[in-house]
Amino acid sequence: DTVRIGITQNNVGIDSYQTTYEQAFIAAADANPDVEVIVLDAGGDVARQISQLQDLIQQQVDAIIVWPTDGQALVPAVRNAHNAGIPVIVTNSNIAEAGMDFIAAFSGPNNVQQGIYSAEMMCEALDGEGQIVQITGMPGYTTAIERQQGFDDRLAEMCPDVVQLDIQPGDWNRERAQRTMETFLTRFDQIDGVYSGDDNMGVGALNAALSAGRAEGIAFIGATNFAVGYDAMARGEYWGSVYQSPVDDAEAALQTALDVLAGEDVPKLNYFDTPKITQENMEEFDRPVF
Amino acid sequence: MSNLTDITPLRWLMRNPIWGFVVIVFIFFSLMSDHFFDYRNFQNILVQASTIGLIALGMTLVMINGNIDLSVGATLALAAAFAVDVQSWAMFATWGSWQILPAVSLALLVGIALGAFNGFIVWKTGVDAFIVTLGAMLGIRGLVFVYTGESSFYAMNFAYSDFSALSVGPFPVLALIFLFCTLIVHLLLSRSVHGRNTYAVGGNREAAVNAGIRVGPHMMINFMIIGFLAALSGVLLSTQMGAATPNLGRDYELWVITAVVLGGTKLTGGKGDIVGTLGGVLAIGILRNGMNLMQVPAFYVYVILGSILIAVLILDKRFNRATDGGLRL
Amino acid sequence: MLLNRLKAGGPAIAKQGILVAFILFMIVFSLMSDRFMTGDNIMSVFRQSAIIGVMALGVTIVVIGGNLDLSVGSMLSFATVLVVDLHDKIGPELAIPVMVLATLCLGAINGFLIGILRLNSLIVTLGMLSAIQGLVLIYSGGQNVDIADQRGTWFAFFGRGSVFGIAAPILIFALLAIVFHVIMKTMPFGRKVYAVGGNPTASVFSGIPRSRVVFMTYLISALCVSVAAIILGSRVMGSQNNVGQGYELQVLAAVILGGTSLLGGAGSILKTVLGVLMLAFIQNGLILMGQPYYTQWLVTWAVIIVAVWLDVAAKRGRLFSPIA
Amino acid sequence: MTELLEPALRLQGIVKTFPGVRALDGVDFEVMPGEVHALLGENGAGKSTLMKVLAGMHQPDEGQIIIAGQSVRVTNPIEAKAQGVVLIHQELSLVPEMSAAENIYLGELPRKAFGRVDWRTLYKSSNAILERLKCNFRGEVTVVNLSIANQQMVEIARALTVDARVVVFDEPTASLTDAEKVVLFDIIRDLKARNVGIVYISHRMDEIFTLSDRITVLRDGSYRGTLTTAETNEDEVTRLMIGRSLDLSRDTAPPKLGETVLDVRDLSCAPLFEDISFSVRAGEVVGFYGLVGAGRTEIAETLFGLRTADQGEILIDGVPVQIGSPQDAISLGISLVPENRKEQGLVLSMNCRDNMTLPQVQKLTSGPFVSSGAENEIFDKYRDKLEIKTPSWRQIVGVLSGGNQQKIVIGKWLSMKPRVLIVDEPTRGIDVGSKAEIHTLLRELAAQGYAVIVISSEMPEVLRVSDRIVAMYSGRIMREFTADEVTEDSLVQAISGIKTADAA
Ligand SMILES: Nc1ncnc2c1ncn2[C@@H]1O[C@H](COP(=O)(O)OP(=O)(O)OP(=O)(O)O)[C@@H](O)[C@H]1O
Ligand SMILES: Nc1ncnc2c1ncn2[C@@H]1O[C@H](COP(=O)(O)OP(=O)(O)OP(=O)(O)O)[C@@H](O)[C@H]1O
Ligand SMILES: [Mg+2]
Ligand SMILES: [Mg+2]
Repeated sequence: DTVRIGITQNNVGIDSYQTTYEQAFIAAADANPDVEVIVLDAGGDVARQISQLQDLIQQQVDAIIVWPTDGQALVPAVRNAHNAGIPVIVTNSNIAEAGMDFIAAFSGPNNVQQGIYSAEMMCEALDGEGQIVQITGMPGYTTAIERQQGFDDRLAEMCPDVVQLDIQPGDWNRERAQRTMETFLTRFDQIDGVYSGDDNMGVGALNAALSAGRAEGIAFIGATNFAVGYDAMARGEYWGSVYQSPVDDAEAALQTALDVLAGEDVPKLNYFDTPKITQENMEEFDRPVF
Repeated sequence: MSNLTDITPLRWLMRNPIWGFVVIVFIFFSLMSDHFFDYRNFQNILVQASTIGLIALGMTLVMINGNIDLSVGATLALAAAFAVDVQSWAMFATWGSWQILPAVSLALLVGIALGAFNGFIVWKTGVDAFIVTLGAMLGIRGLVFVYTGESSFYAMNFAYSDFSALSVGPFPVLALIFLFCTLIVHLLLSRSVHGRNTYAVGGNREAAVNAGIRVGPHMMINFMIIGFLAALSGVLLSTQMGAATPNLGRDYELWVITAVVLGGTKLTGGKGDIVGTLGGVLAIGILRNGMNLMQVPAFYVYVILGSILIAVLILDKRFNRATDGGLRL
Repeated sequence: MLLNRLKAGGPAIAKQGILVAFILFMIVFSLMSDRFMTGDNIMSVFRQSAIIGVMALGVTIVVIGGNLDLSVGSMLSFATVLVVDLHDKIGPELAIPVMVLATLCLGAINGFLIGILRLNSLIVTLGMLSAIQGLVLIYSGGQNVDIADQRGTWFAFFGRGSVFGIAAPILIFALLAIVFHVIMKTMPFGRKVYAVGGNPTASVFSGIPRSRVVFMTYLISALCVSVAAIILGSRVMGSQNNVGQGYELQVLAAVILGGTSLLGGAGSILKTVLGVLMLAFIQNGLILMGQPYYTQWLVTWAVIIVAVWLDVAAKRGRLFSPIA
Repeated sequence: MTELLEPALRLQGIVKTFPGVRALDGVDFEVMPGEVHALLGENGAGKSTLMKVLAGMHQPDEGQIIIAGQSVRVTNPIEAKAQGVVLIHQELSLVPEMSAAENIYLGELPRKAFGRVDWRTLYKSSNAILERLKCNFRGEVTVVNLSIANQQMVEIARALTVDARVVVFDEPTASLTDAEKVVLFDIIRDLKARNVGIVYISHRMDEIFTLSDRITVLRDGSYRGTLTTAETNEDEVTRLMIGRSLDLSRDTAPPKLGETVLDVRDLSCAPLFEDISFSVRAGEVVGFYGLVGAGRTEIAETLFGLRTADQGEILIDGVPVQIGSPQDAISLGISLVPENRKEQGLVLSMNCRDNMTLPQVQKLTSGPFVSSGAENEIFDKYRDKLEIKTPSWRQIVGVLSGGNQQKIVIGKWLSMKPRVLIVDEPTRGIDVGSKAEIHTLLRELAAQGYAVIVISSEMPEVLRVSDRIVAMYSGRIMREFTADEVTEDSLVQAISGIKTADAA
């Protein structure tokens, strides 16, 4: 018999990753005749996501997959679902420590780890010395915070001689990132590296540097490899990024949910691999579809 | 207010087309979704609507005054942050669950203070409220980020988030608080001197000044009320989350204004009531909930909400023809 | 001293509260950062402000006509996604006119609902904000769009090119600002917009086609958005579905900072340019000083209130509002 | 009348300046208890300002207010009311969406515990007042639903809410019908009998002379003197006010009539007006007389393309025309000076010149640009012709005095060189001097070959300017008179709906 799974996503349409994720998720569900899915989107608003969780609980679905808009704020709502006997699978970015008892499993990339990877690539690119700037995602959102955290901590530890000149948000927006980078370029005569919270912003920063004729000496490192980032890497303008496939992400989430429902012994944390991608090893990867 | 006697239900509905709309979407979703017509779902709708609803009560006052407040979303976020954070201050460590009390009180005070500040600026500078609160919307959000240091706060004490799950009989506490506030603000607006002066100030500010109403302090009080209600809404929202996030309440001002205008309050002031606002809040709540239950794809939700907003405006225009006496203007 | 002058009615400059605020503010920033007053930086800020600026020109005209336009943000997303997406499909020479036409259609819907049906502009454009955002997402399927060949297209000129060393976005912004300034101050259409915004009833009694004038203001606003979209698309060589999100409020803030009255009938294109520059310089200046983004928001809060207050105070000839 | 009593109120050396304007320049004024003291002056002389100082709405720069022998400071209207000073405003000062009762007690609604409104007391006392004013509506009705005249009565009712020492009426009769005027005058006499001091501001000399005991004249913000009504006459007052005598005679030269320009046949727009037929010839002034609400304005609006008629024909120069919009009307050579100058006539935030050239701005171009030269030429011409007092064409219209604003509107439509000029209540709220100028102007225009329609609720005005008078009652034409045959009695009969044998 069929199982009904409800999913509430963070903010579909804000970037291609989330959209591709949704499409892959629906495709995977359609491919499985025993699964019926209810697909909801919180539009980036925690309160709306909580309402959606309430609505799903009220419809008595068999399992809930949630892509948290905020790992902290969802704990009580997840607890409600848990208390109602509905297993909750968290996808993509994890819920806060306090909520771990109430979820069946987490499936997704490790954003802190991604930050660490990026820091390592930065150290490598700069040979452990230089001045960099960082452009983060939308302030206050978990993914942005975790990546920054991983990056900052690892950078300080691994190559203390790399100086971070400033950190400003790019709001996951390429044009905004481009503007921020332009100001950085005016402000600092010497910039050796740029870390951006995703490739979309990274390419914005690259655009700014290209227009200023200063792209040559700068190592651009991003996260969530986008097609534009991949292409820039192929042209030799972009140093490296973290490869993360929304299709893997979505399929892993659905599979985890099915495993949980099948009563299998699923580990709490299921990270799927998000390897470093650089100019050297990029042939090993397909060009991202987004 | 006046001539209550000669109002037939039909005429009442013509003047409040939003309630007709509420009935229509209610019937529509009842037919279209198996899960809609269910008393637990009604509880959900009320709880979900209460967040926007509480602020909308205050916005009704402010808009009847001829002002507007765009900073409510940010105020909500700051109040939520205080409500959650203050609980964990060391000085209340020994208070047990009583630590919630100073936290919530402080959060509400912060809301009132921000409202007072907005009101004071509007009063003293004479700058349009739209502008003052547009600035405040940015600035208060900045304060939120300064205060939270970008990250979320969460309540150690589960008693706090359990509060939101309480119910009295079949009614969830959150819904009761909302309905209680609705009643109070309704009485305030329709029965009290302050409420009647609210109409006077919005309907003809000069006349209100001439009649000796102290327009400045009066407006400031209404800004304090909306500050209080936004903060209350933030506190209640944070009990649902057991946490406070810095981006809480983004875009809420637009939804609140939408609900209030759908409820028949005029942006130019002087006209509107709480009954209409309640209708507007429920209309949005039911639409949101029903579309979730029917799984309308996210992209279409935007189009549907936008179109309905405009459609209701057209209906309202049809029923309540502007009073230009048939002149072709 | 300034206050005394304000009270006395003062010299012409004191009446220009916004200009005074702008100058004060530039002086403070120059003192705080030595990079601020450099040619490169100023050019860079001008260039950055072109997108918001071009949109603000259109919105200024709408606001002078007595209405609001909050739909410009999602309209910008729409136009940018469309032009970038079509660029690779049908080539820039066709993509641009198709996009402009489509955007003008959206403007015409606004104009019809507000100008002809006389619906409230705040709510209509709020509804359009949401509806257009949905349209963009449906059109693009939620995917980012990019221009494949970023180097070989002449489309790159609008965002990245320059003429005699002046960046194309600046030229476009300046040109449009001058054109619209001339239209508003010296041409019959401009006079009509001021009249309709100042007193719609009296305008009708003077034989001015009020509905048509309002309709036109929304077409102009849409036209400005499509120009902004060309600059944006060309500058970024790609687009997200939500690029314009939140721009409506920045644009409105710029218009307000320029001293245009939300009541309609008063305002000036050139002062809107001042407002746009002021917001851009705040962002730029604070980043130059190494301040975090939230400081920007706090400063913007203060600047908006103080600047508009000065402007209002200068007009009424006293600092505090006379209401009790 | 002037017994040796303490004045109810005395103003001494009041100075009030606004930015750029010295509105009051050391004005003295006093009212005795039980006296009706008229305050006169041209438009912009400072009458309203003086009264606003008295009522606490403006703070004087210099001078003092003495009430019952005590020098007092009134900083807001409530304080003034507490001192027994009540001001009935010139511009209606009502909140449209509230009930009449709430408007009457605005700012001091009766209270119960917890700040609740005491509705019962409110309605009881306001209905008592409305009854005393012989109003045929009750306190419960919403003010928007009342006619302008009844709204004025609500405004007046405010005077009766307290035991006043002094009541100021600032042009209370500007929009009252004759029936209500009678009631108002009774109320004033009643107040007077109760020893209340009354200040009465009006531009209508007949009212001043029937009501007042003394007359104080202001000119350009300064005090000109006080006269005892019984010992003076209109001419003396006028000279004090405007510095010269008025020639109130009508030029009796028979008009040189031309062809019929406008011909209206069986025009109807139910329920506003029905079966309206009349014609106007070049060189002729036709007056429309009737009570407020008789439907004259609506006819004018229909002719100007602002309303759609149900049936009937409009002919210009004998050719039937369709008038679907003001643009149509303008291109057919019809001009309308509307009834309400602030709402319909002027864009208050625009300057004088731009207001005047607004209807023709599309045509006054050189190339694509508005030609400043052509505009200034028009403005200068009509400023001189109409003697508009303004420092420059750049002055914002909103700060001009009422009379000058009205002249801008008239100039605007004259400059269109219309064939048919319709003026609706052209002298409402305008001082005697300007009024006479406007009357002369209308006669001159007719002499130049314009077809002129004058709509007015003032009989002397209609009698003075018209060659023919159309009397209307309740949306219908009752009778037409020629200037020779008309008498006041027959006119009053016609507009009251009393048909006579020889009705038109
Ligand atoms: N608030 C104000 N600001 C600036 N000027 C003002 C203000 N109020 C009045 N004035 C000016 O003061 C002068 C006196 O105006 P006031 O209204 O007292 O005239 P008035 O005698 O009542 O005329 P009217 O017969 O037309 O009512 C006018 O020149 C007017 O323009
Ligand atoms: N019943 C009413 N309710 C509200 N306003 C009214 C009413 N009757 C008349 N008025 C207002 O009074 C004014 C004059 O009325 P109307 O135009 O119908 O008659 P009229 O014969 O042109 O009168 P007049 O020209 O003397 O003012 C108009 O401005 C109209 O808005
Ligand atoms: Mg006056
Ligand atoms: Mg009339």
